[in-house]
Amino acid sequence: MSVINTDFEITANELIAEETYVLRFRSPELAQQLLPGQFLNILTSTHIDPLLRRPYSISDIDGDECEIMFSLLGKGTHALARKRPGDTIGVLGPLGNTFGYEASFGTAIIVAGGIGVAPFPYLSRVFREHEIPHITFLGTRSAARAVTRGLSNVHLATDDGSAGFHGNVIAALTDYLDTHTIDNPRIFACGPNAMLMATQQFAHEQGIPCELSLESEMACGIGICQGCPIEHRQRERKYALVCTEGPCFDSQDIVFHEHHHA
Amino acid sequence: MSVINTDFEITANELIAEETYVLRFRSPELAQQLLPGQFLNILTSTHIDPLLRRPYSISDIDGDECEIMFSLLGKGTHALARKRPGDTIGVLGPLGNTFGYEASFGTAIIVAGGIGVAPFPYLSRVFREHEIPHITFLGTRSAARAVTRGLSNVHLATDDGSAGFHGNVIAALTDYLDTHTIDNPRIFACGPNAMLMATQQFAHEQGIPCELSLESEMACGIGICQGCPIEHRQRERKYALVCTEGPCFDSQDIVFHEHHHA
Amino acid sequence: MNTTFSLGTMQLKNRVLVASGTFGYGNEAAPYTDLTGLGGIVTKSVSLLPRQGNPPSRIAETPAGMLNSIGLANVGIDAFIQEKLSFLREIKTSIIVNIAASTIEEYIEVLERLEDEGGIEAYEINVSCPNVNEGGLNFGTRCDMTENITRELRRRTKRTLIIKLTPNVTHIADFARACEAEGADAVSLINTLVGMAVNIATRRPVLSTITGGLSGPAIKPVALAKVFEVYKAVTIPIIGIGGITTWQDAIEFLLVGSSAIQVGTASFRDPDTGVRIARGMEDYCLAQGISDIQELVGGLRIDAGVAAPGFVKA
Amino acid sequence: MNTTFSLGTMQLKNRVLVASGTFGYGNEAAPYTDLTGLGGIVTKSVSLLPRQGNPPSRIAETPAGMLNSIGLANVGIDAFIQEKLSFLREIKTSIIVNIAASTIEEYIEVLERLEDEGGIEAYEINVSCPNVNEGGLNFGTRCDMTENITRELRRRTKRTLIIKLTPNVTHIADFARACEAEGADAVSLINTLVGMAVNIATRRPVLSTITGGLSGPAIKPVALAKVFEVYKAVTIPIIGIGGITTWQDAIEFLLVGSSAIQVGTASFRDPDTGVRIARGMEDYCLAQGISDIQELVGGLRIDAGVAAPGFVKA
Ligand SMILES: Cc1cc2nc3c(=O)[nH]c(=O)nc-3n(C[C@H](O)[C@H](O)[C@H](O)COP(=O)(O)OP(=O)(O)OC[C@H]3O[C@@H](n4cnc5c(N)ncnc54)[C@H](O)[C@@H]3O)c2cc1C
Ligand SMILES: Cc1cc2nc3c(=O)[nH]c(=O)nc-3n(C[C@H](O)[C@H](O)[C@H](O)COP(=O)(O)OP(=O)(O)OC[C@H]3O[C@@H](n4cnc5c(N)ncnc54)[C@H](O)[C@@H]3O)c2cc1C
Ligand SMILES: Cc1cc2nc3c(=O)[nH]c(=O)nc-3n(C[C@H](O)[C@H](O)[C@H](O)COP(=O)(O)O)c2cc1C
Ligand SMILES: Cc1cc2nc3c(=O)[nH]c(=O)nc-3n(C[C@H](O)[C@H](O)[C@H](O)COP(=O)(O)O)c2cc1C
Ligand code: FES
Ligand code: FES
Repeated sequence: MSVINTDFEITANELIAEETYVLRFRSPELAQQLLPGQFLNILTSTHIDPLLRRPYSISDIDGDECEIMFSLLGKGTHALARKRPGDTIGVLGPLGNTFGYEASFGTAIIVAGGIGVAPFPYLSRVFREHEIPHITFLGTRSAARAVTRGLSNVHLATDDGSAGFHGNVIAALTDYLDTHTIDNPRIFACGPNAMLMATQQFAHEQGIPCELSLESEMACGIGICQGCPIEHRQRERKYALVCTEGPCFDSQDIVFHEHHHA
Repeated sequence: MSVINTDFEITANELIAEETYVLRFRSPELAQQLLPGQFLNILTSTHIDPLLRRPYSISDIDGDECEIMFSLLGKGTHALARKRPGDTIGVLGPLGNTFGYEASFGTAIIVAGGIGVAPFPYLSRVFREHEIPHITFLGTRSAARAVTRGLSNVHLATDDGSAGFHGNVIAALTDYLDTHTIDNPRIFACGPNAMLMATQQFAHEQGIPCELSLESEMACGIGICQGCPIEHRQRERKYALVCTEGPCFDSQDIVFHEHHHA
Repeated sequence: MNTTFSLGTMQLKNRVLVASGTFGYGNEAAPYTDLTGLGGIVTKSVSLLPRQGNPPSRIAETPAGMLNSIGLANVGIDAFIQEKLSFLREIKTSIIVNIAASTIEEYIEVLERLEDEGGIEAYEINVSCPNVNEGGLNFGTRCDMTENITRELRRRTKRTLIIKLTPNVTHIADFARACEAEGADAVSLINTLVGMAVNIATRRPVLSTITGGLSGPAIKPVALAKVFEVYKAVTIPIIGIGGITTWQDAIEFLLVGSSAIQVGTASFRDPDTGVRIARGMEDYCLAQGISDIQELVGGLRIDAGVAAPGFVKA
Repeated sequence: MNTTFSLGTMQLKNRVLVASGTFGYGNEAAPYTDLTGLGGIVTKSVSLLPRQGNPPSRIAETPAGMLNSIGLANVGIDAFIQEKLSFLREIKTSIIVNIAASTIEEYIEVLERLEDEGGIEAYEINVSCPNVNEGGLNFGTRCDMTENITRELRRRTKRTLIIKLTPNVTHIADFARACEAEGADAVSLINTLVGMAVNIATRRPVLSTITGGLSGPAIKPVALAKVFEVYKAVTIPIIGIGGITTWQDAIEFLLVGSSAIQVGTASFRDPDTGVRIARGMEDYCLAQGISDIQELVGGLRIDAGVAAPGFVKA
């Protein structure tokens, strides 16, 4: 394995849903190494402001090309949205651990909220390739923001009821399980903290194994700043680092707090 | 007269000589008001770094379109060079005074050094329109950096001798005057401070009326920061402000100092 | 929605002022913004005698900030009264005259000259000037001197008296407490941080005075921390200053305890910034159903049990 | 071209170190850069007992800078010696262990434990920690405490002793003088500036500790001014820190009086920054015909008759 810290040429940057983009760049080395759940730390601009890189999940791999998916929020994503094919971005990676898709389970339940869908096209591809049964619950604010490409067996839930289930994604999942049985399930979740907390509680109550892909502020992405702690039940010094020990954690190990609602 | 502080759409941004660009935007209001010698204060980027606007001379007017010319130096010019047609720039102006082209004189001698050529296509156009005789001495590092478009009767001087006179622009002018007589001349000069100092001395020795278009660091361009002083012989409180009292000054009024060599 | 605010004897129409030295005497920026949209204008520092200011270079851009060493260039109190005040008086906004001096006597003299003039609602006292009597030592970095200036000036005016504090001290709260004790109506902070830049090609300082004052977005986190420190120490109103560029920045300053704010460096990037911020704050309050913006002042929510602020936990 | 530099008993191969808390214990960044290209590695602050650090959020981006409140999260001296030192020892570069503590006794104990270990060439003492005995007052903002720490540690080691100064004081030169008087081999500066940020949506401080430390390019002008102030006050070497991102920044720090520099926040943007800067400085010296980079140290050119620096001439 070799780590990469290089500028890559952008091959595509498309608006694929409301305020949501997929950006591709060519890097055979990264394409070969990256596994579902890992992330890249990306320099969104050569300007000194924004100063820090931004972490993005690897969203999919297509031959020699890597894809990330982002939705507009602040400085970094606005800078990314202005990029055009031929421009370059600085990429550092591969970073972080992977989803535990090699664990033994019957059916994968993917739970994605908003741009938390980003890592799942790649995970779904791996599931399809290994013929692992999986079902996807995707929650978004509205139909216009839903990104389903690369996913399989999608059940959409929208906050405004503009498509699919009217309500949040955990309500949709609960509703589904009322009428369907899933054999030996395992949950893979990524999304806003409020959703992850609900997912954690749901998985706990139902006794379903569950992993959460967490977000955190990150300055370095490689373990040198100690800026990305999450309270972890198995750690002697209370916290694990999301960047090097995560971003994927066993749901049972994670302790959320008040501020995670923010 | 009405002042403008607006974003305009860029209609062209072309490399016209080594590291030198001409950028155009459409603004009928500015095109109607701007006079030769005036400048615009330009927001080169929406990022907060670089923080301050950069002043650029109005280089030419073409119908409803305004042109500026810049050469790559630091953050601002690199940001400008990345702009493409359809992008916008923030423009504040018109600012500053004009060249004294309405003064009475026989022949105008334009002396330009490097990107100091920027204001002269417009001044030359006005001279041509009013049939005022003029001759242009342009000094650059090398032939590849010379921008002659929009100028008339150009005598090029290059530091490396790659074209025209081998040496600096004042040497070229001196050389020319050895063999030619100019009737009732008036010098209009713009360029690096070292060149302006030489021009000042030359004009003084030859007794030729001369105006200098000065550069200065500028934070505001409109007289509210007091950041752009130049020592001025006619001012009670020693300094004049380049942004509101200039940028064009009678050469006799200006006192240069050591630091201007920098 | 109530945006007004009383500060001493002054009534501000909104919470947004433009900072001293970054807006001239109002007339220069008039073509670029609607001055009546501002809560008030703080003038460039006025001194007893005219000052030519420092030689160039006086300014330098730095990452997300700038350095200045203008050297208090100003027309002096006589010319200020004769030439600048009439324009200022006509503007429908509050006028705060910022005073700079090198001795206490000079502060007093400038203030007394202004007391005879109408149209001035407040004084802001710039204590970040070298004190000639004390060998150039900054008034603003000595608590006793700040105290003396406040006492002497308070005695001589009923107009609103604001002391502008420098951030270049270990415990800014001590200075604010001294101002409060001596009867200041408010403190404003922060003035610029001492900084410098070097031109490596010439190996010379970029500024003619070697060091200068750092301002702009770069210093906003420092300014917020200083305002919060002062807010915990005094009950008089605080006017927050430092890197404010957007209405969101202004709301941050209100939450940590500022009753009003000043826009400085941002006016150089866009002279309309102050008015835009005032409008943005009003829209925000309307959208949030806030009936009096005063609700936001000091409204920072702090969870029980967090570490006492004030020291760096690096 | 000579890039080496002796500091006390330590011989640095070049002038570029990576700063404490911004490069872990070396191993984390090893895949991203050639550690042997660095003049030295300053470790994350080590304390007597392991520290879990502050709750999230610990960091926040600010304009051209960042805030942190890591809370000195570290493995503690035992685990440091057992788990981290062996990796560090193998790297062909100088190792400087940064020590943090809340009492003088604790500083002494950590230092004495390290004295028994090989492979350590210097100590850097982080005095910007709240002193538990003095009710949380920062050691680094009290000159007498800085003096005591230096004296007690100097007595106990022949290794190179560097005291790392905080910029959050009125007169940093006083602190540097105290360190020099008590036998420190060098001072390093600056540590972070106290700063804060507010999330206006939640109305809460962004950092769990309310305030934190500001670092990055935003603070470079402040750091340069502090180094220059100290350079005029002491003769021991100064290690300059604060916002250094490019080799040009490093040269600025040398010119104002730094004998060496540390790269902090910039390593987060690119872990290879330190090595790139070392290479850039070397290329610059070659291009300029500088045979010993020491020529640049304090090489700032100042014209006769400029105003005495140190006060803001705003
Ligand atoms: C491991 C990991 C993987 C990630 N993967 C992706 C991904 O695939 N796609 C993607 O779009 N993003 C992803 N993120 C988030 C991403 O790194 C950025 O935080 C996000 O794109 C916003 O960046 P910005 O510069 O636009 O906003 P900023 O300028 O950083 O912030 C703008 C505002 O939004 C707030 N904010 C910042 N981040 C968040 C957040 N996550 N939730 C709510 N408010 C926030 C800030 O406090 C600020 O007020 C990931 C984060 C982590 C840690
Ligand atoms: C009235 C006026 C009119 C101007 N007209 C033009 C114009 O038409 N075209 C044009 O290209 N420029 C013009 N300039 C200069 C312009 O405003 C910028 O200073 C220049 O483009 C560099 O900006 P930057 O952001 O790229 O460099 P910066 O990032 O500002 O600076 C990069 C480096 O170059 C140095 N530097 C900055 N400016 C200069 C300079 N002028 N000479 C030498 N070194 C410098 C800085 O100290 C720094 O080290 C004018 C200036 C004034 C005051
Ligand atoms: C160019 C310039 C000139 C200034 N002149 C003065 C002054 O005359 N008197 C004063 O009290 N403050 C002066 N200041 C300080 C500002 O009023 C303000 O306190 C400081 O710049 C911080 O705010 P900002 O970051 O919004 O600019 C000046 C600042 C700048 C940038
Ligand atoms: C995330 C982070 C953690 C830090 N931890 C420490 C520390 O443990 N000990 C210390 O002495 N300084 C610490 N510092 C301060 C840096 O070493 C340095 O002095 C400061 O960041 C200024 O340099 P910079 O602007 O290059 O980052 C830390 C800084 C940051 C940003
Ligand atoms: S982001 Fe720096 S340690 Fe995790
Ligand atoms: S640039 Fe601000 S006064 Fe001239």
